[in-house]
Amino acid sequence: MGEQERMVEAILFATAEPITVRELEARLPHGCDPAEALVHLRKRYEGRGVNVTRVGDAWAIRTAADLGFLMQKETVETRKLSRAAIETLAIIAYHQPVTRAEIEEIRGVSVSRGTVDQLLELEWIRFGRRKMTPGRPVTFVVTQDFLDHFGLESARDLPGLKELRAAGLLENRPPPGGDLPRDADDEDESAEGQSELFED
Amino acid sequence: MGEQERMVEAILFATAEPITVRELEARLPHGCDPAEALVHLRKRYEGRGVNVTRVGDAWAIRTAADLGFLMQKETVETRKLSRAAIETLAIIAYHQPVTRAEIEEIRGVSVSRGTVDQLLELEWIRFGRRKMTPGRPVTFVVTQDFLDHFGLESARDLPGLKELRAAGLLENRPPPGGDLPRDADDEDESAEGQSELFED
Amino acid sequence: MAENLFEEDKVSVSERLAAEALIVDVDGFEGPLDLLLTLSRTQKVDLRKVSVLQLARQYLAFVEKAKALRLELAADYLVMAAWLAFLKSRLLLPPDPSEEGPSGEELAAHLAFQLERLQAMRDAAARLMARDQLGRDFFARGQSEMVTRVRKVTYSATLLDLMQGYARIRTRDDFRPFVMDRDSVFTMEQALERMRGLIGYAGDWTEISSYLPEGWDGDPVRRRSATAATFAASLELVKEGHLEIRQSEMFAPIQLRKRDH
Repeated sequence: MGEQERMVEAILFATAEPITVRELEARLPHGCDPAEALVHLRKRYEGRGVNVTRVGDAWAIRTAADLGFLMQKETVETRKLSRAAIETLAIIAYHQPVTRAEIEEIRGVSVSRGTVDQLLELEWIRFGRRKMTPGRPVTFVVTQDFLDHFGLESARDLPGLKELRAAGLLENRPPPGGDLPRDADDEDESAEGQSELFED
Repeated sequence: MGEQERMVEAILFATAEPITVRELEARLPHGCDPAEALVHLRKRYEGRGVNVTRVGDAWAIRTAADLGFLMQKETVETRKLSRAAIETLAIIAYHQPVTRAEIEEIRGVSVSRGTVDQLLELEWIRFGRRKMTPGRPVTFVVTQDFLDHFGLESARDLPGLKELRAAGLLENRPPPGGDLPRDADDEDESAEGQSELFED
Repeated sequence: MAENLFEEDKVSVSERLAAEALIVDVDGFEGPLDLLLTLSRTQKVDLRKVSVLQLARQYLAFVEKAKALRLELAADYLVMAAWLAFLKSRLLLPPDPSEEGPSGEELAAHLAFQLERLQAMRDAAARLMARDQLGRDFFARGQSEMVTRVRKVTYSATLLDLMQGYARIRTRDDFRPFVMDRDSVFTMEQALERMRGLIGYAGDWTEISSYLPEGWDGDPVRRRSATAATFAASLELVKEGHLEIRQSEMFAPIQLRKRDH
């Protein structure tokens, strides 16, 4: 493959917009002939998974028309989770199994139905065992999908508050009273809770 | 060119992110063997303007490194990392999974607030499994984004890794008598970590 | 013999000068280990063959010089200096068979290992950063959105979002205005109300403890609160002219009496 063809190939691949022959000329070293390189490159990509195609007076690499069915995933629109959802998810991850009332107590505001539904739909949380307390409320736990999405081996690998503070994610101020979740007291309880995740 | 190779080519071209073999399998029609198609495709792109590269368990198409000079327009200004951040990153890459105390032991100073945060934010490191030592400290490991950024197929391909290992410099050697200054208490003797990479 | 040992402590002129030169940028060092690594380079030998004894002397000369110049050295520099002085004595003196613990050679070998490892990591970091990098030397696909047929919304969040979210809640918790547990607090208002009803009967000197409300004398937390509130209420009543209060000496019982008008 000729050097000029290599260069044109790399530029077509990396540019965000289709590119004109004139722009190619400007970017290539002096004396190159991008028009000719394009002819060769276009031929090289004939019948392949992607093609060199003309878009107006510019050029671009595009997926072969017959393979469009493979591209569905690229059209998925991702949105950031709302703050309420992130906080709810974080509480479930750190305190599971946890009831809705407990989540509300920790957040200090009520948890809307939509927030829980959204997390359930994403399959990041699921219903856990009912609590053996009056009313036998349902609990929530995080799922394997959740661990996969966040690149965690287990919910126990979530950093504790001390570690968050050490990483600079928290103001570096000693909390009044010292002990916070995932340190001493809560450790047993949460460890027990998280082991349930893998029981059924 | 085989139909499967075409499809894999189209999918790899369509996205900027590396794609795992598993994802490819999920997107291709039932019964395809993306692993084999990848071998062919990789060969086909050898010496071209773009190459098929391996990033951990995933694959991506990237422009050839020698053509970087053509891409001033595409160059993204990355935040300049401090010397502390660069050293911390290298220690995590070469010693992973590694605890904060171990990083501090190697550098001889405490890891400042924000250094780890910055690396987490770049998504070059993430939390690994907790160490099974007293206090169960969290560990850090490098991510696929890290491999992608530095053009590494896997953490085993880190430059000079073998030599460092042969020279015993990746060992977590406990200080004799344990009374050296800056000696971290929650040190453990196991010199696992990157050495594990070579055992399987 | 003793003279020889003192001889060892003498630092050559060049070492003193080197120490002086380093002091200028003491802020540029990332702690004692970094400084030691820099000092070891002046020996111009392979790090594996570095003379720890010489290094210890260089370091101590550095610290001496800093002291002479009245420079503030961080505590860890002084801790290291003390440790190196100890190491130096171990290396110079014949081993004391009755002494426990690692030998001077073992300690020196470990320090040399630490220096070599730190240097190795610095070299590794430099090699890593010298690699071709994504977005600088090689590039990803520029146009990733190629077909827009199926529009499906997914929600994403990173681990960092999650942790920061959690940190936010917990931090807010930490700084929630301090609210006392009301169960165990007897307020001054309550005490005043109670005492106003009782002082009519206090013709003689009566100990203040007898005014404590019922059920507040068992649990120490409750007793303390009730005592403090009752005492404060008493002072208030004295100020209003309804009560007299006295204490014969320090820590003696406090007594109250209705004031005659």
